[in-house]
Amino acid sequence: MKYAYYPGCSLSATGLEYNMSSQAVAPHLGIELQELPEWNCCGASSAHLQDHTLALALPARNLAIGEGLGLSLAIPCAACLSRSKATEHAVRSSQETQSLIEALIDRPYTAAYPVKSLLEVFIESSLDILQDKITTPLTGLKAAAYYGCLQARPTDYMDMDDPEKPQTIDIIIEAVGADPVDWAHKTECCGNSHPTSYPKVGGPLVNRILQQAETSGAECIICACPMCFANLDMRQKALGQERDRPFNLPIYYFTQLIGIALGISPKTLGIDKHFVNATELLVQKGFIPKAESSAKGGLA
Amino acid sequence: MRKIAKTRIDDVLRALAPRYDLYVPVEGATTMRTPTATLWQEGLENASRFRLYEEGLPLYWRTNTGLSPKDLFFPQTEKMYTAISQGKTVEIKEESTNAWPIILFGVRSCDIASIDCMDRVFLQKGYEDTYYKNRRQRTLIFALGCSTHEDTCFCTSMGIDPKASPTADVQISDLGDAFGFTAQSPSGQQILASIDSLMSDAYTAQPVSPDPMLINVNLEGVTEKLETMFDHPLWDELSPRCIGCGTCTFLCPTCYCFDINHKSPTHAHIVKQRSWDSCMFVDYTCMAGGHNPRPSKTERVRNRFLDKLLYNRQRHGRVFCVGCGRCVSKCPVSLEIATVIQKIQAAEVTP
Amino acid sequence: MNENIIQVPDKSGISKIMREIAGDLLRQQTISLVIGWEKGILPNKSAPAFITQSQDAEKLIFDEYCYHNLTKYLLQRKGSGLKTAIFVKGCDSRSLVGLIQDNQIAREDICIIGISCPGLMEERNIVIPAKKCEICYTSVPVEYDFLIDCPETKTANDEPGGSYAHRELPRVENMTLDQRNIYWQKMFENCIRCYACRNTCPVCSCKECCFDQANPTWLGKGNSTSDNGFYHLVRAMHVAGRCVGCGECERVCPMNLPVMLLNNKLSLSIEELFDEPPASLSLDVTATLNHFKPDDPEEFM
Amino acid sequence: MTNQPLADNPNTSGQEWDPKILVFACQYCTYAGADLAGLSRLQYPTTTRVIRVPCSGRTNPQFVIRAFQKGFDGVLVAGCHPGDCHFATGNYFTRRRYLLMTRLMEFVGMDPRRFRVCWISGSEGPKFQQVVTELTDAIRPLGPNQKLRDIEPSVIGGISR
Amino acid sequence: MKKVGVFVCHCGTNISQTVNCEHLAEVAKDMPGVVFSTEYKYMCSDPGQTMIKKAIEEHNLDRVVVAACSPRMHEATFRKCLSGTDLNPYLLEIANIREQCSWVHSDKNKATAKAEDLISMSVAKALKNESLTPSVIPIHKRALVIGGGIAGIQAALDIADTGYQVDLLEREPSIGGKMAQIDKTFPTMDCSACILTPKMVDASQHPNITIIASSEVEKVEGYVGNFDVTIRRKATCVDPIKCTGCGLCSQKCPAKTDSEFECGMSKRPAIYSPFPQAIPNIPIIDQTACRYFQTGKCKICQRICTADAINFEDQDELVTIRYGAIVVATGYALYDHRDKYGEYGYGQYTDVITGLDFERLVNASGPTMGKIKRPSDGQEPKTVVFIKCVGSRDATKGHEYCSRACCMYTAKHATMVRDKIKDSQAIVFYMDIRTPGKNYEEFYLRAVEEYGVTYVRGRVSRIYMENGKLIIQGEDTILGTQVIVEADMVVLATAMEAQPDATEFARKLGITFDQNNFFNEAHPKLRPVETFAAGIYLAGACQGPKDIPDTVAQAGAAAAKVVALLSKDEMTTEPIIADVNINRCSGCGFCVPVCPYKAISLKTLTERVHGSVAWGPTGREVTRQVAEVNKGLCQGCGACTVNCRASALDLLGFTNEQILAEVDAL
Repeated sequence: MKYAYYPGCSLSATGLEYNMSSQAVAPHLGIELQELPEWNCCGASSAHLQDHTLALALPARNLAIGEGLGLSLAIPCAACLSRSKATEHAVRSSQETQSLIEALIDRPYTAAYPVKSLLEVFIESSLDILQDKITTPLTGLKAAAYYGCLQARPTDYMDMDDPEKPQTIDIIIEAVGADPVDWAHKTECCGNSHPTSYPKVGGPLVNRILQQAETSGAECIICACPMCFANLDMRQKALGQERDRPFNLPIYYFTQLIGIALGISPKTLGIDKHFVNATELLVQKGFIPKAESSAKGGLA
Repeated sequence: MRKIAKTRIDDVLRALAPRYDLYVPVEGATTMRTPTATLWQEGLENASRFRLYEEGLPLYWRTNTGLSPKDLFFPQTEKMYTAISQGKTVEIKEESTNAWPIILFGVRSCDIASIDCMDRVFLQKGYEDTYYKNRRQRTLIFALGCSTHEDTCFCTSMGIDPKASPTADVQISDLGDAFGFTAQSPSGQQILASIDSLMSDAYTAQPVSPDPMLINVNLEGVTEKLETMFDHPLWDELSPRCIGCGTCTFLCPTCYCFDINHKSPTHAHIVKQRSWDSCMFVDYTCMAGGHNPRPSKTERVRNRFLDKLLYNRQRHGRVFCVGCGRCVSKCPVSLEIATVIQKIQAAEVTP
Repeated sequence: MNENIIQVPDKSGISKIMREIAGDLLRQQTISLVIGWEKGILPNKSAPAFITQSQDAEKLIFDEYCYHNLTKYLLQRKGSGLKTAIFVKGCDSRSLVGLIQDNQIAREDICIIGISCPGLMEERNIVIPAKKCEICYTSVPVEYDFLIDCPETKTANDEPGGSYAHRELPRVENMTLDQRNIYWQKMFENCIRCYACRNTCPVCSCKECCFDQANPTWLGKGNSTSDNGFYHLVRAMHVAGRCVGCGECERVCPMNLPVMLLNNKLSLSIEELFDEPPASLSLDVTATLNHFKPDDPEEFM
Repeated sequence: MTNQPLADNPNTSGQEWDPKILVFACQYCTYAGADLAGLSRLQYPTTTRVIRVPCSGRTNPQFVIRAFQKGFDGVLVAGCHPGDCHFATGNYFTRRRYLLMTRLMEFVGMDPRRFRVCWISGSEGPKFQQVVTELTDAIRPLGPNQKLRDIEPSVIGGISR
Repeated sequence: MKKVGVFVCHCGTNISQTVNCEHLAEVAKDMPGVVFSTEYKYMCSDPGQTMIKKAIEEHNLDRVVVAACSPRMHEATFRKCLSGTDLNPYLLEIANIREQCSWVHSDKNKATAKAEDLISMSVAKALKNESLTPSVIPIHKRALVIGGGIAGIQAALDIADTGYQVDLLEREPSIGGKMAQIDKTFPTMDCSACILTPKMVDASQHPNITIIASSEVEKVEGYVGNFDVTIRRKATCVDPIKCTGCGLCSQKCPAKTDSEFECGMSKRPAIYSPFPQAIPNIPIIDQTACRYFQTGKCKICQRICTADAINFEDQDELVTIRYGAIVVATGYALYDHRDKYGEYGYGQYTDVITGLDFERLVNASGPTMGKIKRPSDGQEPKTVVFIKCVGSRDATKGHEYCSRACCMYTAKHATMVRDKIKDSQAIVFYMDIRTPGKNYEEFYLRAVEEYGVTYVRGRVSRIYMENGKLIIQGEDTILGTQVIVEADMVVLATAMEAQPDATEFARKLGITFDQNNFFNEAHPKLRPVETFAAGIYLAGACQGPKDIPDTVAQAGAAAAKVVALLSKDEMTTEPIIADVNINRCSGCGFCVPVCPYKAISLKTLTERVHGSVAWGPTGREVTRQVAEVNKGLCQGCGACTVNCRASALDLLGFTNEQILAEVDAL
């Protein structure tokens, strides 16, 4: 299956590992990701606070370009996904909105090709192939699937998963041979930008999630959003100091997890770029050889 | 014979119109033309018919009109009298009569024959219908000979000459690019004389003859054969196909049945009127008590054809079909008189 | 492969198969009548045929003049318990469904022989497609026991709203109110109330039509523009949500009036207002005026 | 007086012309609403006539056309609000039928201002007054209705003089 | 010739001040069919009515038109007046010249002209009026109460006490319903069983009540006074006549399954009575749990039954019984939060229970003998959180409506927690507190003030487990903060909703239901216990959520309606009903779906028709269907007449002819 790949702003910066791993894994599973030409900002987090029409028009341009190529957009970032799905929904439900948006972006957009999250793309088109391609089953790895707030909400248009008890990442964890842990904070808020801008509010939010994951016996957290990833990965040291007991929960993108199971080198997957050492656990579990791990042990 | 170019026929009509009520064959489409817009689209035109002449009406000369001129003497709905009640008294108001002369211009041989049929019914059977008579007796007929025919025409089978109608006041002949006029009665002569200046001599011009007709039926012996066919299974065989509409009877130039009914514009005010009725309608013979002597289509279909081909011959001295072909053309299910005559001829009769 | 679907190479092969099927059915004696078409008095005339003897099946034909929707003839057999076989084109088959839905005929009493229709021609002008074909919604019958499948089947107009593609509809809708009034006044004036449109209409299945009744007198016998208007408007309301768009009403009109236009207008309104599909496309739908939704459009507050 | 032509030409009749309005009123709501208008002494045009029917579901569209044939200048079909029908569902069928009927009438050139359907409950005396007054005011400039009208039988065909 | 008399009323000056009544009486004389007319000051008074009667006699009148006030006012009066003469009361017409003329117009000339028109309309209609006779239908003096909960029991007792026979139908093995499961009742806190069981015993011992348990309604035919109800008695495998109710079979039965009565919190045998005080106290065999039915071996119960009451060959039985009236008291079901509320764990936490579960937990005869123990480990919960409006007032996940009883029972539960568990904490999350009932607010205040229940205004957004505790995460909208509570048990006040089979059941009975599938009353204010189907009444929560006092009150009201109906030997029906002309009817059946009362059905006729067709013998016999109107069910709305294209259906009293006459008269 071929998709127009919309990386958005994060995937070349904080979410670099997400980009690397997605690009590395996709060809193995028969997924062709063609980067959307001339893509623009999706407007997430700021546009819809300023101007509702602008918030629809920004993603619409990207969607329209995809439609021109005859492709569905595959979107890794949950925020980009949310804005794009919102636009798709608005255009589908009102002729008037459609005309308005088309006029603004000066090109036709009919919402003919459904927007997909990268997660959805993997679940839909590669789960069967994956079984045959696994070289390193991640047996014995206890992983907590973390979805964050946007992956399955609002239900009006994010109709891919159960908003209270989502399953898609758990399915992938199972598919690569690891054990998903049952825990309660799969969809709790990670604090978005607050851990950075207002740590007093954001800190406890991240803390809660990490605590819960730890309590539930997870050895790592698997996520599908660069924002969630950044919050969970970057804050562990500070939060550990606060509670006088360090956290040590490596965070992986689901694509990285798949990559390891497919035997792709951790470097290619960007595993060496995490704050919390993400290599150690994999070595410990015997999923990757020690030699390779000695290259670099994480930024933290 | 005197003639005038077809392109100048309006000159003749213009000359006659002030002195007579002049009825001419008009394309159906005109009825939908309004001062502000043409509302009727081509291809959707209703049937052509005779209308009072006005300048600019699109005249229709090619073949016979879709509706026969019978409604001019015998309108589909005709006011007879009005009764007005005031308090406990009732006043009757008769319809006024009129003596203004009428010209029926361009009638085909078959329809002229049908007028003869109607005359026999309304004027010659010992009773004169005043409403019919009032219109008929002031009418002069200008016959128009046919130079072409519809696929459905079969007047020749009925013994009618499409080119000549000796009973008409004036015979118009189609001379190709001109119409030729021949007076056949003193009144005709008088009228032609009054417009003679418009015309030139036709010398030896010959009327155009129509091609042989596509439908040919043999009328010979039909009446006599039908006398023995009242209980013939043919009627059971034919009638299922009939859908019981009034198309054949309303289009037929010789059908003359009517129903007398009334209308109350207000409850103190009743208008008696008569309107065409059709023997194909279920309620045609239905009596006040509810009994219907022709309860099924078999009886109704049988009656129609016996009436056309047998009863009217016995009663009025001629078969009441003139071969105009209107029923052949318009019967929704092709249960028309030409087919039926063929079937009668082919039917086996046990003596 | 359904053995009841018989492929023919082209439309000229249809008649032969018709004769075979009809002959077989009559020979088996479960069917006592086959209703089809036969050749009429002129080359461009065909006519309904009623075949009761297997040897007469040879009369049956199918050509581009077989306009007649034969389904209404089945009412003559209503309640007799006799079994009838009937030939239907795509358009006719919908009215058959309508008659079954209206409890007028029983499905088990009829054997439907469908013909996937290659299209009809105008009788008066034999090179123009028949007007009823313009509003065709399905050239393949929606219900049948046998199907004579002709490869030349015209593509039916199966766009939404396609069954109302009467070419006059947009033109009349775009007229001003007064122009529309004149248009219809003229139509009502020209109507001779021969009732051909009603009598041929397959959904006008009443035992006794209200226009024929003396008590109450909905409509007098006399012909007037006003009464003719009453007739056409009321008939449109009576077939609203039931009209199957077979086009027979307009075909049979001796005055060439656009009789079908009123029905098309209402069918289109029904689709717009109630989001209901065209009538009688399948046996399990309810006629528009036989049910309602509490959230139907509200315009009368 | 009754038997005079229903509508004189507004241009010739000197005084202001009021259109004749016929109301088909369901007896449980609109008729009661009209009675309430009476109890409250709410004035409305004298040219309004009400025919009582048990339910708006009883109002056959054929009555409406007949009213226009007989010379009424406007017709109002009125009943309970949907959901409030004394007979549970009658007015839902009315609504469906008249949604079509109003479109049909407009399609044949009847001015929509002459034909209204409206829900008027038993407690809406003022609404009854308002609706018939509005209807009258809307029709007044249109003049007497000629469409579909059949006061004198018209003769079709025939010698016209 | 028909002879119409016109009587113009002045109504004091109500009419005559704007309408010239003398003039009307004069011009009316010239109206077609009128032979007599007069005017009088008060037509409805005795002298006025005498005047009408006298005129009828003297002038041989056969139609009467009274021009007066609205027919809604005095139609009945004048009809009665006509019944006192030789004339049929339906030969009367009223011209409304007061409410719709004199009171709404001020121009005397115009108002008089209008009144003249109104009279001429009425005269025109009256000329078409026919005599109508009410039909009489017999009343079968037996009532059926469907549903043996408190509503059904109360209705049955009230009807039976007046002397009529009542059958009380219950689909479970015992009557008692939901109330039998409840521990205490608010606001008095008296024991539910203590007040319910005596009523159950009364019902079982009442000479006029027959309890038909383990049975359901299969089919309902007929109409008011004459319902033929087919009842399916389900196979119980225990002969109720032979069984002594000793209970030995239940003790010895080796098969165990979850007890429905105890909300699955304890086990019951396969042969069982749902609870000790069950009535009838006859056990039944649950075939899905019975070892014999599942494996073909066992029959222990049969071997030990000394009364020989066990019959494994028992089959469902259908019986048809005629009733004059039916009370529907089928109750409610509880909203199942488990497949909707993911934030409350989708039912995966065993210590998140419902209010009804709590009733059993706290009940002395319940699974814990009245000790509040949490289901997961049997520990006594110290902190109990209550969440209200679970499935109520929640358009996204549940129902839009308020379930009415939850505020009160939650207050009751919280009180009980505080009362029964030392050092306990009861925390209630609520949206609003609704206590509209006698002593209800006081009860709630007591929970707060005396028992120290903590009320937090806000919704709970998530429940999860941490270290063996339930963590309740929510908000306090009054303080505007997030709240996180560690609790041992959570009780959800789940919504009351319509029974899952309510719509199917309603269709069986021909009654209607609302958007939430609760049965519709005929009028929300004025006919709260009637349905649109005459002779069928509603009691209890099947009509909408209610508490016990309201349910019992409605049951009494329904019983009163039934008794009023049964007290008559026959009832007359309004003659203004639909009438079929079968000669016109084509049997299309379009009238059937538009009738709100299911009063029209199709019947088959066989007749000979004249006429030969090519393929059938002359004078053949055909069968055809025609519509038939049930005079008992038809209420005279006339919707069918409009859907009848052929005018085969007409509405007597408002016929097509009559209405056209009115239109034409103007």
